[in-house]
Order: sequence, then C-alpha cells, then structure tokens
Amino acid sequence: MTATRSAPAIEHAGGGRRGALAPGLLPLPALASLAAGLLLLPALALAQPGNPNPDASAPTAVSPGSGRCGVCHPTERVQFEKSQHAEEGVRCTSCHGGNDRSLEVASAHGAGFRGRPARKDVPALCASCHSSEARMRPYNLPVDQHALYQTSGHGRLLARGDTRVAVCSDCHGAHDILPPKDPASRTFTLNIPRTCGACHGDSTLMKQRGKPDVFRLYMGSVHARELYDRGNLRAPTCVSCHGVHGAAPPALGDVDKVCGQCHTAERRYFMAGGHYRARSGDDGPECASCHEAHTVQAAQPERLAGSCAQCHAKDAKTLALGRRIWTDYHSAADEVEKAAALTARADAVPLQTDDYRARIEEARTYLREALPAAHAVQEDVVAGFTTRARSMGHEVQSEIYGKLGHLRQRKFVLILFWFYLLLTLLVLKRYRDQGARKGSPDRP
Amino acid sequence: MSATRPPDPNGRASWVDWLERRINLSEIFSFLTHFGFVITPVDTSRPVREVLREVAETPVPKYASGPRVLGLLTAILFALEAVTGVLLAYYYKPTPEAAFESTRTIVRDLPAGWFLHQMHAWGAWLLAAVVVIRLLRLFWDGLYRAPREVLWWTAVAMVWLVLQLDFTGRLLTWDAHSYWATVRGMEVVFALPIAGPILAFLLGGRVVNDDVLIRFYALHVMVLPTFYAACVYFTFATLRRVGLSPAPEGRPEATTTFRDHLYTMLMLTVGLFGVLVTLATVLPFRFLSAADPYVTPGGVRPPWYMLAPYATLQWLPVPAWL
Amino acid sequence: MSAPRERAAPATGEPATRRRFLTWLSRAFLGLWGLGAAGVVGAYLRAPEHREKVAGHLVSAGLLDDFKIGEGRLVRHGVSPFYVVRLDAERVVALSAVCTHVRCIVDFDRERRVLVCPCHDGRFDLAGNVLSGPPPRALPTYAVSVRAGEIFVHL
Amino acid sequence: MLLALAFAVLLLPQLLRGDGSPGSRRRIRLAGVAVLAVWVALSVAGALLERR
Repeated sequence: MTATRSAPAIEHAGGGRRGALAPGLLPLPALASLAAGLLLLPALALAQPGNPNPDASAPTAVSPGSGRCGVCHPTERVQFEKSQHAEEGVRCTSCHGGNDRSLEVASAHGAGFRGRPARKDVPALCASCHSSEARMRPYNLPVDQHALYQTSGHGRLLARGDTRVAVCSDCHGAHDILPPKDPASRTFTLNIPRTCGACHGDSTLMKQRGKPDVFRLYMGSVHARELYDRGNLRAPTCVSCHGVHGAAPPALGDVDKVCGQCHTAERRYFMAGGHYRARSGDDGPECASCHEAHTVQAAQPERLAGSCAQCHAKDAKTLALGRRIWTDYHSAADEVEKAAALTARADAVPLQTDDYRARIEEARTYLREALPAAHAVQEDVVAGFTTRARSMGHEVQSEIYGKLGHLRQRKFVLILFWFYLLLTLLVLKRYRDQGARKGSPDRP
Repeated sequence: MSATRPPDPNGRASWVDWLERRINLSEIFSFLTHFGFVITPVDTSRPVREVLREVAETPVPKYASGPRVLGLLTAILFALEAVTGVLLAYYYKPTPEAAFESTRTIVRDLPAGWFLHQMHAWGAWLLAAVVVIRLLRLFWDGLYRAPREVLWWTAVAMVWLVLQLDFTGRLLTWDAHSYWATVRGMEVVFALPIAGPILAFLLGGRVVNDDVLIRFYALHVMVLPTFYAACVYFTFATLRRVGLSPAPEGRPEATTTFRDHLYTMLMLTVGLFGVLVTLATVLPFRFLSAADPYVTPGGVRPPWYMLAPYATLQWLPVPAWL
Repeated sequence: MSAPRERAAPATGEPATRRRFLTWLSRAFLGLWGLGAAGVVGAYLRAPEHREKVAGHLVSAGLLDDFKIGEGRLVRHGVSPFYVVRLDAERVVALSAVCTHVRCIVDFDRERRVLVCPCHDGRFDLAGNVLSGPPPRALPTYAVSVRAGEIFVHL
Repeated sequence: MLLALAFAVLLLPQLLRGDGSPGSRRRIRLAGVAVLAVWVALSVAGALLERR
C-alpha cells in the first residue's frame, strides 16, 4: 500500500505548484512513483481500458488508480483505492472517461468524458470489460454475467425501460467493488441477504410493485438461522435459489430441483412419492407448498395440519395420514430419547455404556433418515426407518433395565446364598462328625 | 469325594468293581501320593476301595486349622483362580482394540460373567494377601531354617509370582485405571539399572501397547501359573519329606484322620467361597471407561503392595536409590 | 459316602427309613451345588450363540439401482448370510446362503440362475428348491420389500 | 527394586543362621517386625499421598 501512503505527499507538493514541478523537487515524487510503479508493475503490464498508454513513472501520474481525480473527488478516491479494480490497475477514466492527469476541470472533464453513467447504461459499461474473454482470462472470471443479467428479472425490466431495478452497481457497489471472497464485500455470503434486501426489504418500494418483503421473510427462515446464528457459510442465501446474475424466481415445476441441490435425499423421496406423481404441469405440490418459499421452515405437526389442508381439506383420510406419520416419528424419537436418558442413569450406577451410546447414535441416524423419507408421503417408507430406530431404542432400554434389575437382585440373592451356604457347612460338619465317631474306635 | 468311600460291605458289584477289573484304579490314585497330596504310601496291588479306606483312616496332624491353613489356602485359591481364569479366557481377546470390549461383554452382557470376573479379581486380591501373610508367618516361626529352606524359597517365589500375576492381570481389562496403573508401575520397573532394560526387552518395549498386552497375557495365563503350580507341588513334596511345621510350643500335636482333614478342607473351601461371593457382590472392582493412551484419569493408585515403593519414590528421587 | 453309616450306628434306634431319607436329603442338598455351578457355567458358556440370534430382523441390502438385472449378491449378515437376486425390473428375491447339507456357503451361478454348493455340488433354483445333489431340504427364502429404491430383507 | 528385595528375602535362611537360642530368635523377629513396620508406614504414606 505504498502507493496510497505516498499519495498525500505527492498531492501536497504537486497541488501547490499546479502541476509544474520544478526540477529541484523531482527526486521525491519520482522516487515515490517509482516505488509505486514497481509494486504495480504486473498489473500495469496488462492492457488497460481507457488508458492505452500507461506510463507509471511519468511525473504527472500521481496516483496509479485515481490519477488526479481524487483531488476534487476525495470521497470517491478513498472508496476506489480500496477496491479490487484499483488493485488490478483499472482507472477512473476506464469507466468515466476524461483525462485524469489534468487538474483543470475543462480538460479533465474534456474529450471522451462520460460523467456519471446512466443506470440503464451501467450493465453495458461493465460488460465492456467483463464480457471480454481476452480481458477476463487472466483472472479466470466468467464472461457470461451480462448475458445472464439480461435473462434475469432485473435485466428484463431494465430492457423495458424500468430503471428502478438492480443494475451491477447496486449489488457490487460503484467505486468500492470488492471480490466476493472479501468479508467486507457486499457480495460476501453473509452480506448477500442485506444486499438484496436493500431493495427487496424496502417495503414501500415492494408494495408499489405488489411484492412481499422477502428480506424480512428470509430472515425468519431456518436458512437465515443457519447462516447467522450458527455461522454456516454453506447455508443458502438469496442467490443459492434465485441465481446470481440471472436472478429470477424459479419456475413452479423447478422448485424441487432448486431445493434438491442441497436436500438431495428429500428430493429423491419426494420424487418417489405420491405428491410428485400427482403434479400436472406446473400445478401441484412442491417444496414451498409445505415449507414456504422464503420463510423456509421445518414442517411442524401443527403447521402440517394447515399445509395439508390447503389441498386435502375435504379428505379426512389423507389428513390423518400426515398426522400418523408424525405420530410414528415422534413415538420412535421418544423411545430413542428414553433410551438415552436411561443410559445416563446406567452411567451413574455405574455401568459401562459406550456401546449403548453408539447404538443410540445409530438409532438417531435412522430418525434423521426418516425425515427425508417423509417426503415420499408413504407410511411404510417412513416406517422402514422409524421401526428400526424404535426397536433399537427398545433394545437398549430393555437391556439397561435388565442390567439395573440384575444389580438390585444381586444383594437379595446373596442373602439366600448365605443361608444355603451355612446349611451346607452344617451338612458337611455332620458328615465329618459321623466319620469321626465311626473312625475313632478303630484308631490304635 | 469318592476318596473316602469305603468298600461295600455287602459285596454288591458296583461300577467301581466293574472298572477295577479293567483298570488299576489304585495305580491312578497313587499318582496323588507322588504329587504329595496324600501323605501315605499306596499299595497299588490292592483294590482301590481298600486303599481309599486305608487312606481315609490314616492319622494325620490337624493342619487345616491355625496358621497351617495358609498353605492350604494358597492352593485352594489358586485352583479357584485357574477355573475362573479359564472361563474368562474363553471370551477374552488380548488385543488393545478388543480387550476392553470383550471384558465389557464378559462383565456386563454375559450371564454370570460379572460374577466370574469379580471372583477372579477378589480371589487374586485374597491370594496376594494370603501368600504375603504366609511368608510373614514362616518368618515369625523361623521356618526358613534347614530342613525347610526349600519351603521358604518356594514361599518367596510364590509371593513374587502372585504379585507378577496380579500386575500382569491388572492390565488385561484395558480400562483406564488398569492401564494407567500399569504404565506407572512399568515406569518404576524400567527405572532400575539392569533389570529395567532386560524387562523392557522381555516385555516388548517401554510403551504399554499391543505388544506388551499380548506378552502380559501370555505370562498371565501360561508362564506364571505354570511356575506357581510347580511351587505348589514343591511345597507339598517338601512337606511330605520334612513333615508339617511343628505344633505351637506348649501344645500337644492333635491328630485326626485324613477323611476328617478332607471334610475340614471342604468346609474351608465353602466358607472361603462364601466370603469371595460376598466381596464380589458387595464390593465389586470398578470397570468403567476404556483406556485412552492420551488421557490420564485422576486417582490412579498403585495396588496395595506397591504403595510403599510408591511413597518412597515420591519422596526420594530415583537415582538416589540406584 | 455316608451310605454304610446308617448301619454303622444302629445303636441310636432311629428307624432306618428316616435315616436313609436324611442321608438322601443331605446328598441332594450337596448335589445342588454341582447343579448350580453347572447352571452358572453353562449359562456363561452358552451365551454367544444366543446373542447371535437376537441381531436384526429387517436388513438393508442396498439400493435396487445398484443391482443389475440377474445379478445376485451375497449379504454377509452374522450367522445367516443370504443372497439377494434381482430377477427383473421389479422382482427381487432373498435366499439363505447356507447350504442345508453341511452348512457350506453356496455360490451364485449367474448364467444358469442357480445356486451351487461348492462342497458337494448341491444345486438350488432361485425359489430355494433342491435341483440336484445331497441337500436334504430347500433353502429358506426371505420376504423382500423395496422401499423408495432400497431393498429390505425380512429375516 | 522388587527383584533385589526378593533376592535378599530368598537368601534369608543363609543370612540369618542364628544359633537357635531363644535370644537370637527374638532378635531376628524384632528385626523382621521393624522392617515390616517401616514397610507398613511407607504404605500408609503412599495411600495418603494420592488422596491429597
């Protein structure tokens, strides 16, 4: 960051003399620029848009990124100097045109000056570089973002002349563009909901368009809880389901594919089940029918009754099926938890319980497998797992109960044993005394 | 107990006679005299019933009582250890992976497995106590002088063997306490100047791992019991040669019959069994968590017979001893 | 051992039958020790076989899609290994892999669709029936259910 | 240490010949009791040591 640090000194020196550097002052800025130039040499070696003839060591190039624009635009300069673009040698003029070596407004904002790009022009402006295979190749970046954008909901509205939709700069920032890996970036996983929520959480804007405030909905979902409360960066954000540059709501028939990217087992069972077969075209039950689209929630029994009733209101038998599956699952889970509680009791006795714990874990795994299996909405499919979990819980319970019972019995049996033992001693003594009585007269 | 069965006075043919016509039972019985268990010469040309009656009526000193009983106890307890040990060995697997689990199966899951395990453990505890007390008694009564020096040597050897059996057997359960007690015990042994490296060589290294476990197992179930049995034989044989220890001074030597002696011994065994069962039920040895070579549990204490060296080593640095 | 003693001490004048009964009783009493020891040791020694039988009633044999049509696979399950054979797109059968003759593990001959015992060349068809050779009984077959693409065998 | 101790005990018959008189026997017994007392004291110390 030598460049950034050396910049104020140069500006001070250059600013007072309006660009006419006396030969005597040359060593200081020249030295500084040289150092900056050396650091940025790899970046400068690349072809630079809008600045076809970069000359870093020239005395007029005061700041490699922002040139002299920052003298009048300090806020933008500070933002821009931190951005990835500045690091890779993109200059102000690359987007805004004009001449960044001049301090005269007339010549700086002179020939080829674009000023602030209109919103509708932003995607094309970014695409001028980002769709160029040749320019993006060194960074191994995709070049299809602009094409994708044009297919997105945002892009299509923009094409129709609606400029109150997201363009590149709304999500990536204008001057302070950072790579998505940078935690400070707006496109960093943790920040994506807020970035999208800037518009989709603006209730007045969304009301005008007749859309729900999905940001708030998302923040109430299990996905948001996973992301923020547990810090799991693999939890899905907006872009996981809607796409990044091609952001659009998935078609009704595609919801299970979208959710199935992560919930593979659920999708497998869902596709094997009656709900999937019952779908006709785009109509029919899909993931969001029970779990909600943005407020994604685990299906709870109490919610379940409601969500089933959306379609099966008149069908008491089917409604009961859902309840039965839940009862089955919970009774199995209760058995397993009872076994776990019993293990704790056995620990206190103490009995050795390592392998009981292992079996309880196995039973819990079956229970976890039963949840995806429930998406097949068939009783016997779920029962395949719950039965095993329940029987393992039962086995562990009965084994521990047996052992605890044994422990209680032992001391009782010991008393009986002593009674028997004393009797035995008496019998043996009788034998011995009989033998002695008989033997003594023979003895010499 | 057929040893005391007198001949049928009616002369009725029984299975004993039937067998006698084919095998010389007296000859087989006379083996016992070679081992020193029966202290009467046996005339092998006579039928076994007569021999048995004669043996049963042989007057013997009353040695199943008083301090003399200690020698008998070392043999009875050893027999008990052998029986329970063999039964335990049926299910025990001497590898670090399986040792703990197989012991747990025995102790927790097999019917009466806990009983055999605790009997073996408490029997070992009592045996160690008995051999040590016996040694003290022999010293107190001056029974180490000629002609009983062999008796003394075997008694010392038995103490040493029992302590080694205890030490090797302790590790086999491979639970946290037994493992760490062994590790600490081995550290003491390895600290010795000459014996340390030799033992390390014999036991397969200074680290208590699978090599050590299997060698301990071999020592525990084969080598040491064999030597112990030999010691028991030497004891009986020596007793036969030099006679029992003299009666306490000032008291006449009480005599009894061999039959009487056998009954007394049987009653002694039954009583001992009762004591062991009580101990095994009321005060079971703990067996909880599996040994983890990377976690040392607190409260690991050496067995009682090692407490004195342990205390010494705590206060005196090891080199001072050497 | 006390049998002759009843005659050895007749002076007490007790009836011989009562003495004999007492003797019998005390002998039976002592005999219970042997019985008890035999019971305890017997229960201890008998245990492993007993334990094996408890294991598993519903065994997963893997996913249906992993089986090619006509493929048979040996499932190693405790003391009762079994074969799972996929007959066609839908039907799957499960048979014990233990020959009924001398308990050898049979091989699956995919081409002839028979199970062949390597020990004495006993042959079984896929319903378990004996085709040829010494086996005295048919192989036990097990019920199979396919749930969501996974094969379960009811042992 | 145990080994060395065992050898010493093993050679006791040779080490303690004595003259068989009641006096010498009492002395030997006294020495044995003293050794035992030290051993027991050390054992008690060892048992308490761990508890601390």
